[in-house]
Amino acid sequence: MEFALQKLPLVVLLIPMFSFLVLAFFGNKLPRGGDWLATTLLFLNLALSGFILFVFGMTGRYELNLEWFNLGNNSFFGMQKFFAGFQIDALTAVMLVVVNAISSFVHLFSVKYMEGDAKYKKYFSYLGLFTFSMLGLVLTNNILLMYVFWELVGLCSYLLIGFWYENKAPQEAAKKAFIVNRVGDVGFFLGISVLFLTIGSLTFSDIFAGVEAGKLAGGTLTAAGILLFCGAVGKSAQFPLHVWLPDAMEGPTPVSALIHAATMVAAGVYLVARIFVILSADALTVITFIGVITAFISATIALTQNDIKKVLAYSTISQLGYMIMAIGVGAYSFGFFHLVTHAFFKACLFLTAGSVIYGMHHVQDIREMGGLRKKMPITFYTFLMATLAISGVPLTSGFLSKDAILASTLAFADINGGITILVPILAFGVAGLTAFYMFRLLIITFLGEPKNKEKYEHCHESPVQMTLPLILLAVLSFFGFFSLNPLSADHGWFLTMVKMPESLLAGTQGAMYHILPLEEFEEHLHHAHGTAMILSLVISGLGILTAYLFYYWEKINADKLAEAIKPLYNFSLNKWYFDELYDKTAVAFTMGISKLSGWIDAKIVDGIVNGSATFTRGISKYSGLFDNIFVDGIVNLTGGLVGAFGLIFRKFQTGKIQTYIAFLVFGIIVLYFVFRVF
Amino acid sequence: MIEFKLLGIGILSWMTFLPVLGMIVLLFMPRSAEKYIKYVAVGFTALLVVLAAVMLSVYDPSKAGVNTLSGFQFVEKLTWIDIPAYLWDGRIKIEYFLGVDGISFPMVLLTALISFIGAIVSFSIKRNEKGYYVMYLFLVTGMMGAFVALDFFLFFVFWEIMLLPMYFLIGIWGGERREYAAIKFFLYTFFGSAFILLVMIGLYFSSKDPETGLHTFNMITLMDPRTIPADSLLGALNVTWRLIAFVSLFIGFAIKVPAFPFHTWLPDAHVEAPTAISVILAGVLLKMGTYGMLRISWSIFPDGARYFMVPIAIIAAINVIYGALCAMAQKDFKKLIAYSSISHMGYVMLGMASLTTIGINGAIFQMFNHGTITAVLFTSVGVIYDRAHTRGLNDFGGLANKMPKYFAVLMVAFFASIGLPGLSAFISETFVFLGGFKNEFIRTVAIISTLGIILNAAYILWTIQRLFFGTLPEKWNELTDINPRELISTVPLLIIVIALGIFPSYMLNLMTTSVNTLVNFIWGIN
Amino acid sequence: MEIGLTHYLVLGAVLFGLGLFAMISRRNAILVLMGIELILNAANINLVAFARYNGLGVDGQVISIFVIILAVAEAAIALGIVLNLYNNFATVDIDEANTMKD
Amino acid sequence: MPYTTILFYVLAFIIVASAVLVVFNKNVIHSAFALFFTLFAVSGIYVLLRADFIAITQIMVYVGGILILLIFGVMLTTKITDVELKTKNLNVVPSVIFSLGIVIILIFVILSTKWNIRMAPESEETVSQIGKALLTTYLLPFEIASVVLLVALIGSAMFARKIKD
Repeated sequence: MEFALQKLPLVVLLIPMFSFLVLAFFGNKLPRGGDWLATTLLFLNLALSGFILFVFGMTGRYELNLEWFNLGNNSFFGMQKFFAGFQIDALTAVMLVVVNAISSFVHLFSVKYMEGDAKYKKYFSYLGLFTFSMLGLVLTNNILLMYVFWELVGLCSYLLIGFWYENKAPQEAAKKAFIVNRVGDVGFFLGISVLFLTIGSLTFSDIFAGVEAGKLAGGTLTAAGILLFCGAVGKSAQFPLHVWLPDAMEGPTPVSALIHAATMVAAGVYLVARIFVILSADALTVITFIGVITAFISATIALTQNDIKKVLAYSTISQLGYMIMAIGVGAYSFGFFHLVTHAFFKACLFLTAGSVIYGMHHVQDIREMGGLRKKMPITFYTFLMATLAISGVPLTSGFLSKDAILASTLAFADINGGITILVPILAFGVAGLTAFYMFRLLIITFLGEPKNKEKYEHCHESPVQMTLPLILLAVLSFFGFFSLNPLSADHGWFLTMVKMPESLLAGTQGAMYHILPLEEFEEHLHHAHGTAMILSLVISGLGILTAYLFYYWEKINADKLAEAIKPLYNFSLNKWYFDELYDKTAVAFTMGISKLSGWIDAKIVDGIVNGSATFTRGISKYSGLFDNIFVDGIVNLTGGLVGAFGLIFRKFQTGKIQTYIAFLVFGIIVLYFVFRVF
Repeated sequence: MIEFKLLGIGILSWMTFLPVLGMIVLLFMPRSAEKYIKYVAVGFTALLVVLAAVMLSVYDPSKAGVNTLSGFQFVEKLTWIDIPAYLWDGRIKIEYFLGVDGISFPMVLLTALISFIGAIVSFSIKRNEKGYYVMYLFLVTGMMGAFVALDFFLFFVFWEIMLLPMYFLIGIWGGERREYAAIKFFLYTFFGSAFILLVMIGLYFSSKDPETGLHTFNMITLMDPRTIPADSLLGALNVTWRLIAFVSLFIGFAIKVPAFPFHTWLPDAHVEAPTAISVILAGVLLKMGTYGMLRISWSIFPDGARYFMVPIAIIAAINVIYGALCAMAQKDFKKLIAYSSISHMGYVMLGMASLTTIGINGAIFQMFNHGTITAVLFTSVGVIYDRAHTRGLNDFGGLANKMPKYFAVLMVAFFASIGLPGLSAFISETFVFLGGFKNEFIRTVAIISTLGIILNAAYILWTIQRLFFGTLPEKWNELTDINPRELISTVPLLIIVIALGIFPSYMLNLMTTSVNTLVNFIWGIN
Repeated sequence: MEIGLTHYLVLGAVLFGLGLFAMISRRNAILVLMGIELILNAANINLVAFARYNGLGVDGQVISIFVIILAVAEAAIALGIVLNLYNNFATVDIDEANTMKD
Repeated sequence: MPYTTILFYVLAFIIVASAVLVVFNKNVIHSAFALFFTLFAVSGIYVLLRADFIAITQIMVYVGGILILLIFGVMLTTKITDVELKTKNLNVVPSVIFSLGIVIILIFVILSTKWNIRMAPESEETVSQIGKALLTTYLLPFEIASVVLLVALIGSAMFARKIKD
């Protein structure tokens, strides 16, 4: 048991790294580019992490801290050491399983999906690197190391989005993803710096202890919280940095499932959950509103998208916004719970989408699809299962987590009142929208008549390597895995394990809900629970019903409605014009100023240098003239004078040695007087 | 004070003058042996690496150095010039004084390493190899000497020695506008040297060695406030003169760094210089500026460093952001890397301006990392230029599939250069910023310069896209992948970059003691 | 009045002056040579006097020996020159030997 | 008045008088003879200064060597019968002024200087002392002097030889 928590996490961490290195350097020599190796290792890893979770359930938290490097004893910080280490707590143990599970499923799925690709081997090595980085991110006990892995998953994301870099769109999408993430990361980095400068250590436990001891409080704490949250905004694609995620769908679909739906984008949520206990009331308010705004905006955009992956992408953003919001309102464990359930059903959705795309020979536009249910039954049923889960239909895992979150928002509004009432309103609205657009997607894709006969004819069910992961993920979307009670997960193993921690700031700041003692919040939550459940059921039902009205029974003509509210429709279709806005402002500004500074450098700064050179040369020309005429004139004049004197003194040059001696003597006499007198 | 001798000569003298020995060997090589010239040159630089490794194994990281003679290692101290007193002046005594501490030792390692790499990269030189390598080895002597000299006069001699071969290397073996670039480089740096010389002489006449009563050039003695009587020209009472001297020194070194607005020689010199010389220029030469600041400006004029830290930080921030913006505007690959150097040297200056332990540690570490990373980048530019004879970024595309190994090498280097965690530059940049934030006077400047992180990523990614992504233009169908020689000159550096990214302590341990001492000295804490 | 150093020095000075005059004013080369001998003698007197009165031991005397040696050599050479002069110009008047002038 | 003083004044008088004769005599032969007295008297001065070896050398070298040489020179270049009397030199006035000037200056300096007088130890053995000095401290100049003499010997022979071509 000891070994399981002490060494196994390191093994789990390093197995994907091993897989990456082997594939990167020896992939060419292995049969099939080593995909079997990577996949097998990942399944082994899944088993190990399941074991860790099991052990953790029995033994509890474990932390290992090693000195990474130190800066000696100095006058500013005293003994300054940086640590590297990992910890196993509930969040980590669960995340390990989630990451490994989805990663191994995606590996399996990719074996067929990516078959025949020129960079097949590279693909699997990238997956290995990503899994390594993601596991590192969840395992570490240190916020600096977390930043390290944070950037590394960003790199993998960059590489995998741009996997088909021969085409323009993936290149641009990859670049955009990385740069937008960087913007968030700068904030994250600044946040880390604040922690470092005030607390002097970057280990989570030290940070928490420091905050508890009041080393960091008030406005600085809020600022630190918001800055750290900036990282999450970037990585979890929250408003206003959400623009990269839809574009990231240019990557291979299994990658979208792994990175851009289930794991990496959830890292932001994981981060917020990690630092939840030190977030101040104001920071949490910001987080809540960012989350809910994101959820709402992306849900509205998802309504009108026609690319199957884009719809899923916006729904991912929307769900991430949900999680963020959940943590913001103080429903820490529910937010995290939603992260896990969402990881499974969203991975399922993406993989089914991958299956559809595979079956349809790389068609992604849902207007080309339709009636696929008959051709691809397994894909359809797994998709249906996941759709039900995301829509929050009872008996699914999604219902459990979403319902709990909605209840929390109600409790939140109940405690705080005022403007915060918007939060539950928007949250419930988003729930309805989600149900609507997911069923719209389902109906248009799988039901009804095929729109593109030719494609339809060639369509086929995917092979077992692809359907097996789908089935597994669909099964994991059942409520039973998390709780035996289909209506509430409160007493399921998950929520028993992931308990909401008491904020370290309890009782110190303001009168916000989460600063209330935990019991009080839970009481409010309890009150809200029944209301929330009924409301959410009604609203999702309405959403589903409307979707059927529009697209299945076609009682209402969607196109006509779109025509009727054209501006709104376009607004949604064009994603609220965020890309255009950023292009016109930030990007254009940067490019402009870059061009300008390039010009300034070449023309002005260097111009001054060259100008001074030219000036010097000009001066030198004139000084040359001056020299020739004036200075040299003086010289010549001197020469002339000397010559004239010479003519006079020539007389003295008699050529007679005696004369010279006489002068010598005269000179001596003169010198005598000179020295004597002066 | 550790001494370490080989054959009766101190190891630092070996390090410094081994290239001169190599020069002599090369000069006497017969015409028939011309094809072995490059191997001899590589052999001598390889010996430098071996010696550096020996030094590394002997080096004691617990010794501080900086302003205490006993803390220096591998010290060699001989009388070099000793002119007896004349009517008009006292005795002139200049020492041949070498030694390393935690500030210079990383630079010595870097110089040895980059010289070796540069010699391998130089294989692509085809014209007048003998002359080239003779100059090259001479250049190495100048650089190494400047890093190990502890006597200001000796330092200045090496500093100037290095100019001459550089001038010829750019001016003879360079690109189309080589004369222009060479003259610009030479004059600009010379202009800077004049400032340094002024201060050097001023210091000399202000100083009075407390032990011997003579004027002195000994840097360590000069750091001792007792050496400069308070009423002398640069004494503690003449605050204005001291500040002027600091600014003057700063300008002299800033030209080498190069700091805005003295940076324009760099893109020209880089673009025109042959690949190996660019490697040396960016890898080692630029560090001489920042090293000089730490070793001389910061240590001899700590008051000036404290007084001017905000302006210096602002210049650093301009370097970071302006350099990155200019890089983004470039269409020439090499020029882009040159501007990125300007941007990265801005980090170094920012770290130094912070006057905090963590910042200066970061600055020195960044100097080392920038040396290794930029060496790879410039080598890579050379790789593509040798094959395609153009550096226009817009001429390329889709090289990733055509040159996969090259792609891999360059990707690591590029991501290292934008400070990706796990690679060495991340640690140094982080330290620089932490240092900047720690110093409350320059905090705002440091926060603004974090913009550089984003801009760096932007232009590097754009470069990757333009070079590697997309489809390969027809005309490049004949391009071959990076060859083993070029791999030898890049991969070891990348291994160092990765290794230091994961285990930075190997480098940090070498310098922390010295940096702590330096910072304490600057703030007057004992 | 006791004869002291100054007496000898004054004597030397007078002798020197006479020799100098001979050197400058006489036109006969041989007389110029004689003037030189006088000057050398004046110097020798000084040297020996200093040797006597300045406690320099025999150093002064030794040097005066060298002076004498050089005087001999000089006289020999100079006379050779004078003879040559006479052979070339048929005179020993050094005023005539002014070909350097133009 | 001790006899050395008298002797000194006598000798000084002889020296100055004969030197004046040397300088102002219009007959070169007379000058040469006058020089004989000068040199002899100088050797007397040396004796007064207790430099016996120098005194002897003076007589032997100067009187016996140089003077003879000079006289030979005179006789070789001048016809004794028609003695040249043309001393119509323009330099007389400046020469007198300069020479007098320098003599006056010298005397003034000599008299105004405070000489550090330390009498040399009375010693009879100047010859052996000089010998030792020549072969120890002054060995190198001594050897060089011999070379110089040799060179002078050869050189003067060379000069004196009539070049027949």
